[in-house]
Amino acid sequence: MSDLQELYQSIILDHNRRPKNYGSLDEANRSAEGRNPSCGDEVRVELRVADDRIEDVRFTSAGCAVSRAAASIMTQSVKGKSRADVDKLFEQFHSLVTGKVRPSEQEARALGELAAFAGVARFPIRVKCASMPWHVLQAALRSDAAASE
Amino acid sequence: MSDLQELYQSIILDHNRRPKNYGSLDEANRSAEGRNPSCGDEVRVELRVADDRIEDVRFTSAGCAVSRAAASIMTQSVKGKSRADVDKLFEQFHSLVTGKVRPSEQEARALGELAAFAGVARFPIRVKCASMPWHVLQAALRSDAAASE
Amino acid sequence: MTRNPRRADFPLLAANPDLHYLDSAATSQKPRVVLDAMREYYERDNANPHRGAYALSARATDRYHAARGRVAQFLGASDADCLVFTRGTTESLNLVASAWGHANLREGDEIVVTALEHHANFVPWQQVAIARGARFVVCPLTSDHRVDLDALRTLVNPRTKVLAFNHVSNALGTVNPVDRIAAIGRAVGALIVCDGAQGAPHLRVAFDTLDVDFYAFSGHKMCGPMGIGGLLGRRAILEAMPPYQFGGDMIEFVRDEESTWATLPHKFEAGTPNVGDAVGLAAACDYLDSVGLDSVLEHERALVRLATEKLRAIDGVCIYGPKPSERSGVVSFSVAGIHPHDLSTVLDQDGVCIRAGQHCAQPLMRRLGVSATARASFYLYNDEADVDALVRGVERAKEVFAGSELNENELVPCRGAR
Amino acid sequence: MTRNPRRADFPLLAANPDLHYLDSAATSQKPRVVLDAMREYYERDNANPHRGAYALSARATDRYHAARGRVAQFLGASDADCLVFTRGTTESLNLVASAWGHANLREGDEIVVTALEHHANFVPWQQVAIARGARFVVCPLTSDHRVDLDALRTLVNPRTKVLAFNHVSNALGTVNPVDRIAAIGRAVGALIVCDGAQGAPHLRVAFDTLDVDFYAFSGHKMCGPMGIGGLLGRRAILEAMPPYQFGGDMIEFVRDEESTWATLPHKFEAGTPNVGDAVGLAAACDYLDSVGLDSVLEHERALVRLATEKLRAIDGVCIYGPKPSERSGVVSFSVAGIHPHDLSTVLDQDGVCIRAGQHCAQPLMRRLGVSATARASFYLYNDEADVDALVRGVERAKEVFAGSELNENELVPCRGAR
Ligand SMILES: Cc1ncc(COP(=O)(O)O)c(C=O)c1O
Ligand SMILES: Cc1ncc(COP(=O)(O)O)c(C=O)c1O
Repeated sequence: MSDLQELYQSIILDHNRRPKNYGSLDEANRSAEGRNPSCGDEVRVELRVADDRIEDVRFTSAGCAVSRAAASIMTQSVKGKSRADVDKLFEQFHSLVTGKVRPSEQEARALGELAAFAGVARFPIRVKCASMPWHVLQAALRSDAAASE
Repeated sequence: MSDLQELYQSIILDHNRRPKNYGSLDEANRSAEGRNPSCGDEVRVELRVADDRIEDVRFTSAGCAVSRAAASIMTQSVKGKSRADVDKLFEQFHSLVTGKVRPSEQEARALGELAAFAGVARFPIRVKCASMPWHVLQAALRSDAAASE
Repeated sequence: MTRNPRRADFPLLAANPDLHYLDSAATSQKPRVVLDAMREYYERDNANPHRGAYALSARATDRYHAARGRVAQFLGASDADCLVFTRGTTESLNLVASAWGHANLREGDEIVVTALEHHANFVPWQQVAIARGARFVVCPLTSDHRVDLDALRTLVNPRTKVLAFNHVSNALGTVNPVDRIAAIGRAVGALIVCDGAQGAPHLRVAFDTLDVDFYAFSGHKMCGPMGIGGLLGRRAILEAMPPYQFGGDMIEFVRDEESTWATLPHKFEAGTPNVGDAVGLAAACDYLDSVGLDSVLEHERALVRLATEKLRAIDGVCIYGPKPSERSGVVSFSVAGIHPHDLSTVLDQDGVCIRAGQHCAQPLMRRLGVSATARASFYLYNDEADVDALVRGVERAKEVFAGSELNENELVPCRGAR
Repeated sequence: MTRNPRRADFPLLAANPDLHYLDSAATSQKPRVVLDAMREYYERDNANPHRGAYALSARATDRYHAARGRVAQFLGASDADCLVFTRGTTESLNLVASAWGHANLREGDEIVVTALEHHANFVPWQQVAIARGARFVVCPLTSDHRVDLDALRTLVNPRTKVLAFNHVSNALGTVNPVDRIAAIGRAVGALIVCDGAQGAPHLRVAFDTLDVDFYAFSGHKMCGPMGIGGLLGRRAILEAMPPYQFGGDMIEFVRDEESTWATLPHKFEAGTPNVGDAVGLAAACDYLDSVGLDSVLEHERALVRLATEKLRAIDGVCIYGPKPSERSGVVSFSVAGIHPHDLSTVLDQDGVCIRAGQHCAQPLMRRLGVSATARASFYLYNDEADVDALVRGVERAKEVFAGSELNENELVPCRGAR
């Protein structure tokens, strides 16, 4: 597989085409937005959190395939997770996309569809596209519940 | 003679030491000041002009030997002269100090002590020291009589 | 295919025969002669100009002075003292907006810019308008993305104190009719400010006869080094303006209570001047003149025409801006279903460097209804091989994204005239 | 006499073995490694950083980012985002005076500077004081030309909003006790602004632990190229400040009516960054670190001590400023009966480059009671041969002017402590 095919795997292209959990969440009690002014990308994440668990999550975005697919797969991976779980998962994901660690087969299995982003490591400039939704999610989790209601 | 001795001829050093027409002129009806902010030089020229003739002229200065001697010798050379005479004399002087023309013996004689500044031509950065008093004189001649009284 | 022989003049291009550099509107590559000139300055004549009475400093002063004369001449300005060296277009425009604007703008005044502007000729005016209580007005575009002159005529009125617009749009390549736009502002006595960042590198500028008050440009976009650019202004206006920055070289007298200013151009050049880069910019002018700006533009336009034709033939490609004959070396486009950012990544795999994004022109992007476009920009060292690589790359991107039919959120409304 | 082997690192000095360059306080010469680094950047990695999604642009971005990190580290700043690249000290100080000053100064506020300041740290404050209706206060000096701390204590009061002073005086070489001066301003909550133009090239700066809010410096005085310098600031203050210039790279969103700003350091860097010169400055930091700033200072001080001794032994020579151990590499002096300008011409005949004039410090010159001084400034490439040539030149000047006994108007009152 060429670097390019590795980056634009069908899984990523599919999520770009038909993102999961796309749109806004009616009963959200947390939200945040992220922007990359230089390329014009924007992501918005809305959450419903209860007992430190993500009960539901949705996102909207205007941006490249990598960031949209990353957001889509992220929303699937974090439902039911706590803030600590999310931080840990993002750490693994970040190591993966920056190419710091090659995950073992078992680890890759645990990452599920997130593992599809291993190809990003060959494209350092695109790392921020893949990470941006996660930063926005973390910001939303840390946002003041009252303020974003 | 070295370039340096040519520049700092005794005639120039003498005028620097004991400038002629130094001080202010009681019945001046024209005056102007010039400054070179980068090296701190200042020249002030005061004139009494009648019937387009310089009846009397004095100067004060804070500056280098070249500018002070140039001012001193200039004041000697321009007494009794008209604005047109001054412009013509300065043109000759300027050609001399910029090295544009080497004056003939006869021309040099006509320049009198001003001819001592021929050595400046080897020191392009000092040209403005020698010319500055002349620019101030010209400005004074063109200054509004009423305004400077 | 044989490559453009001018690539040999540019060390970076010569060393990378497979590189297709199509981002010259962002910054140009530098010819060897420019790098040599800078190095030679530092190795032979380096000193602080203006300030020293020794020969080395006089040489540095002469080099700086000669550079100013050369650049002024290149831009058709006979009064070289009216060329102020700055870091670039952005600083030049901020200088005008700040120094002229704060001294001259009052509540109720109006500032008109166009929807084609780069942020550098938009935000400084927007901000000085806010600070001075002036009205900030954005002139709309025609459907083929040119300044709408009819609209401009209705927007400009006796309260209009500034009319600011670019010579050439960096986002679309649109070449603006400077004289016709300026005439509309002149009729009401407005200050005419032209952003020449994309003009100076491509079009012969004759400042003496151009009917603008200020013309701003960047060295790095015209084969010169980064860190230098300029502002050409009319003497009477520059002389009446307060200074922009304060410090060495720009003062006459500094008293404890007040200060007076040096004459032009020094009044606007506070601090140690950037002689090294000024010398480089002068060498860039020599280089561009040796090629001839007319043949530069002709060369670019031929490539733009070719690229426009070939890209238009691809399904889903939308090209923005007016027809090639009204553009300089820019082709701004989008491909349905592929975000420009992804397109750029695919092209980069084949050494094709294009720009994907908002091109520092968010107001324009909003009006185009897109969040980003892809932009290929051509200069004197490009060639048909670059066009072909671009076109091949777009086709390859379509293959990579094949099956990825348009989704609603990606739908880019193509409103380009071409 | 064998010359300083470091001359070989500097092409201009290596090519001119008879040159005695004693004007490094105005601008330093550039080591080959700095020129190589810039050239290599332009030949290998040149592109517009931040804006492109292709690999070449990413390399340019990385180079720029790495340069920022390197320079911040050199100055002991762990938060590299708090280093704003500017054209130099003058621009850095104007940035603070303008952006912070206009946002924070009110009528009745006071700004205190010292009588030792360069115009770049004097006029911007004087002018913002005039614009904002604040009081501008100049702190006097002791008889040996140090900042008078007792006087400063009486001048600084709760209305004092800014205390601005230099780390090292360019005119006299006086090294100021930054922490003691800063403490006086801190006690009343004033903004502490340090002009480090003559500090950064000679003294180890540890910004993280230095008790100042802003530290400004110029690359060209520390072996770097012209056209680049910086401003170090405290994050909270930089974040609270409005921007200085507006344009590309410094914005977040540009709406028609208003804009929002990018995060640090971009907020203060409008326009295409000067990557080439930033890379050169980073290489200069490498070079200075390879020599070691401590040994640079030690070397200079030895030469300053030697020059001071030898010059003092000459009849009619007056040296300004405190004793050599309280100075960095500067010897500012006058020779009775010889104007500094004439002295400089005589010295230049023997290849000795000194500065004659007001050193952009008219307020200081007035207080010294002179219209100009001669200044020899030493750096890491100077040596005893330079000192000897200087001393010989002064003696020669005395011969040239022999018989030219002091005349009243030339009389320079020697009030130097040394
Ligand atoms: C103490 C001091 N401050 C400020 C400056 C201004 O630096 P620049 O001209 O590089 O902006 C200088 C040098 O000229 C200086 O010596
Ligand atoms: C039309 C236009 N104006 C202004 C600028 C700003 O130029 P610089 O970044 O060199 O200051 C640019 C380039 O980025 C431009 O294309």
